[in-house]
Amino acid sequence: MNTEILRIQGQDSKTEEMILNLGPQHPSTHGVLRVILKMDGEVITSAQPDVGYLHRGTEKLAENRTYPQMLVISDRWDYLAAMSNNLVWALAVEKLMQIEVPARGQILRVIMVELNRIASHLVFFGTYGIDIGAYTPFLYAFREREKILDLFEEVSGARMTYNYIRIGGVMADLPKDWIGRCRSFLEWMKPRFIEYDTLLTENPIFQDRTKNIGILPQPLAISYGISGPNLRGSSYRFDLRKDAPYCLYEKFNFSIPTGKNGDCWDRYWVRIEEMKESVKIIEQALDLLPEGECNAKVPRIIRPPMGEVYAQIEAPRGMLGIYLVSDGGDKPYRVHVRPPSFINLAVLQEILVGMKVADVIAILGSIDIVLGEVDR
Amino acid sequence: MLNYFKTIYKVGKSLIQGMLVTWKSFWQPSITVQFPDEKLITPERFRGALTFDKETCTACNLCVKACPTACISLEPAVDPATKKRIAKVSWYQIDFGKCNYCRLCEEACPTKPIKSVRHTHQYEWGMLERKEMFVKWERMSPSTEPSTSGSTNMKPI
Amino acid sequence: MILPVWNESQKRSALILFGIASAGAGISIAIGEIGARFSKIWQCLSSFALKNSIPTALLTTLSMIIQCSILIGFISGAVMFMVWWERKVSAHMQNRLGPMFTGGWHGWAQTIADAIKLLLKEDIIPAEAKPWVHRLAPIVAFVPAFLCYAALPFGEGLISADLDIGILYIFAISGLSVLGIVMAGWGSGNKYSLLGGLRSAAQSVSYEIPRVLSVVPILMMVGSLKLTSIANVQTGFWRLAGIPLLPRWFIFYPIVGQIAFLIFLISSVAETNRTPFDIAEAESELVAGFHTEYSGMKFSFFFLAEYAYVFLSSGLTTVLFLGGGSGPVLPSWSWFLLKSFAVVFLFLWFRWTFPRLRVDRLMEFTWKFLLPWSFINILITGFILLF
Amino acid sequence: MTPQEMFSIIQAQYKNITEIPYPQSPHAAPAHEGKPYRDPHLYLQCPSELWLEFANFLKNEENLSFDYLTFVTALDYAKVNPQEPIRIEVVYHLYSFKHRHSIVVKISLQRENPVLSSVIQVWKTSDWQEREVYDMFGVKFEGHPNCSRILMWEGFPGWPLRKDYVHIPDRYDD
Repeated sequence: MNTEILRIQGQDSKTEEMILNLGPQHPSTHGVLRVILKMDGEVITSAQPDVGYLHRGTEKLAENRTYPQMLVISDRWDYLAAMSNNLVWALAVEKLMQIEVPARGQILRVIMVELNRIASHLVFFGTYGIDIGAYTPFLYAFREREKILDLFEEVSGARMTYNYIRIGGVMADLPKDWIGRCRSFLEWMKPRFIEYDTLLTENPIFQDRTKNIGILPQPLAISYGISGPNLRGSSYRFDLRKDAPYCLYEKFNFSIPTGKNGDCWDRYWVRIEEMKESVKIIEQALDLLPEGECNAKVPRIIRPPMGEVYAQIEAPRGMLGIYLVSDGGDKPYRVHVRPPSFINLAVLQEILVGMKVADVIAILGSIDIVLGEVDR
Repeated sequence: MLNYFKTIYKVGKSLIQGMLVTWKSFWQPSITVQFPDEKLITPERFRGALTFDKETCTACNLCVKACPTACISLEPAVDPATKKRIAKVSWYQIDFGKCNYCRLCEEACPTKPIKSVRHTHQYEWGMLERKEMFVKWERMSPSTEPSTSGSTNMKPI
Repeated sequence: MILPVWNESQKRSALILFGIASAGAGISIAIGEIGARFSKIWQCLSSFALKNSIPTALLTTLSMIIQCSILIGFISGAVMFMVWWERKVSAHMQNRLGPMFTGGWHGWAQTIADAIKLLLKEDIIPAEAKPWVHRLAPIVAFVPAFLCYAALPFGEGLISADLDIGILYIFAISGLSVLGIVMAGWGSGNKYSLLGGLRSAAQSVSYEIPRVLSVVPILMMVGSLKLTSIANVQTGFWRLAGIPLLPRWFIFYPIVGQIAFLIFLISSVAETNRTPFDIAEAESELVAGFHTEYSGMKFSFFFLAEYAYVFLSSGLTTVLFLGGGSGPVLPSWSWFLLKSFAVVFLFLWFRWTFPRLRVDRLMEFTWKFLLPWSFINILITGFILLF
Repeated sequence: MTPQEMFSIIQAQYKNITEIPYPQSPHAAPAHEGKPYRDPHLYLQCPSELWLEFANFLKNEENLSFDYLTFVTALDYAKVNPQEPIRIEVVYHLYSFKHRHSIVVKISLQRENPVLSSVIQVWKTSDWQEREVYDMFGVKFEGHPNCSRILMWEGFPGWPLRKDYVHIPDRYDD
């Protein structure tokens, strides 16, 4: 498709190039992102994303905060999946201090992270519908997400910045009949997937807008360090929950959906299937939840030994990692956050060339970035 | 030729199915909560605005250390007679412009049985200027109201 | 729909609304009856004028003014209702409530409040814009919408200009508003609206042809362009041994009716720039397309023009395919209103279910699918008319 | 592939790439702190002029085939604690999909104007990550198409993540 377009711009039809600023205030850049598009008519000749508008310097902040305080900052990276950020920070510190979290604490963490994955993919499903032009799926997605946020509000007290997963376990055990409400949510969620499929996935106009658009070939994906549903969309089976299990993930059986030819539709389809898998994981986790203490014994002032550690988990947007170097004090010496959205976004400048303006929005939406995580 | 009509049929059928989904939810009752009239009940662990109990606080500074954004500042009371520090607080100030509502201060507070700094269930709370965000509790002054340097700010939006 | 339990203010506003509804019905019945007997009133009036030598020219201008005011009053009333109705329908389709507070019961006065707000808003002309093109664009986009209503039959005798080239007139005048959109796009000087304007020009031009061609089979059957004659042909029922099987509407003609109806519906959705063809003001790509730089009164002109065209297209669909004004008990104009608001509901239903087509796929859809099928449709009618 | 086998393959090819030993707890560390911890990967110290060639070797070598660069970051050892000489250390964490093993390569540069050759030809993901390291630490990457600031705005003074960075507080109170 690309070669055919470039041939049109022959020497004779002298069309002067138009530079269009997509963002930073734009309804479909999912946050404060600016993409400088050079266009010939409707076709993009070069795209250059410009990030940094939401940079809050978390890595500098981390250097003068104690370990538990850093959890509160971690909520603000990928603000649609704060539980995953908390989990990766807690895992890094626990690995450094060699703390073993009891089984109940680990399974509670799995339940929370998977619920958060569903909530984050629901936001993707809703906003991707709007990017392509259908307004109704957004409202349905947020109707379901409200139920999840209510569950989170009961367990942690907040709706977006939970600060629930702590070093050594979780903030507090589940309230009384939380498990009953969680199960009723899962029952409510299952028929919704059929509704979503009829409304958007099998909709011919939607498929026409997303099939064979923004194809991300596998070698390009690997060389750009793409991870998460975008990588699985290009038919590469790699999921940290299966390949490097953490937090007792090896106890659950669930499948890893992978797309076929790496276009926008496959990335969208992978996320919808992942939501269905997450529902299965939560059900197994709720059955598997053992009794007993959910927190490990952790000293009041956390002072990990000297050393460095790299912990990574499968966040909804990809491989979220924390590279933590400690010099024995109560504040980390150096923290580097490996942000999946920041790295996935870099591929935009390659696959946008030759596409139309409407496709730019479809491709940007299908990569599903959150600017809090891109800029940190 | 045949699959030309088959695609038309398939496209038509899935379009109609999509429309039936919206038709079905057209008749379902709406789930909006009309805020000023109907209000949602906040769960028991809800982290709303912070309150402070002047009498029980022993000015131990644990909450000041625990806060990630250092928005709490306090000054221990001094017994006028013996000029020695006593286990009471003279004033206690929280800068709600920086507060993360993360409950670390409440967890760090050692006072039994009710913590002196804790979250309430109040979320209707607007402020007009930045100065109003500094909520200050004085123990010495006769008025027991938490006074800010300016108008009292506990009015709902 | 479960009605929420009503508190005091809602009961009172329900009463007010019921009063308004019945008054509205009363006035429209009066207009309906006067309309039906308009010719008789016209005779006695002109004879009265002759007697005491009032120049007839004065009389015709007077009746012209009355007709125009009724027409404009009706259209703005219908558009006001449709804006409110779209917000309520879209809300309930998305499990929410829509406007609830302005004016009491289910926020019926929301559009009036919006209109007043838009009037009070500051009218900004961007520095980059060419001022006169920017000012003229909404007028050029808005006026043809009202002109077309002159030839639309609202019921027996309820037509202000019974032109014998009715359909041709409507299609020709509605083609003009594209000029307004392109002027808006180019005039407001910003790249997004330029793209929006160009896109809508391409779209309207290419959807005009299948829209007109899909009406040709009906003209072949009726034999005249006059809208009232088309409506009259469709009165009555197909009787199978006495019992009225199907009303004689064009939509029920064997193959021809359905294909023509579908093509006309799809292309009129495209003509009015509504989803799934709203590439001109695609919120997610072009911010707001051609009316990005418009605010206040000028924006409401574009808004009214869009809804006027929606009602015009659904009115045309009723007249052409659903036998405008023919129905057993109720007076003709109420049948016409009922059917056209049903078609408007169809427009709204499309908008809140379907995503948006891409520009080139949209063009391809017209030229490679709608156009050939409208030709085939004309062919089939030709064969049917032969035997 | 255990770290030792990998190291032997690398050692055969490149002599002056040394393995970084497991960190020892400094003699003054209090007992309760526990033993220092490090991930069980292979940690290599590579001289800066050899890095580009070594990177190609890591990627194309048959039984290493590190085709996935997980992340690039840097550390600024400015504060003098006895064990760490003053330097800026650039850390490359690599992973191989084929063999499912990972490796960490550290390159130390002097703090005045650190320069390193860019590996954008080998792994394209380093494009933005190296720009971020430049933005935060001032490490100049030769061979990088536009080695400019990515998160901070162009005229930003100084390198924020260096230990000796003095922050001018931005005022928004009044």
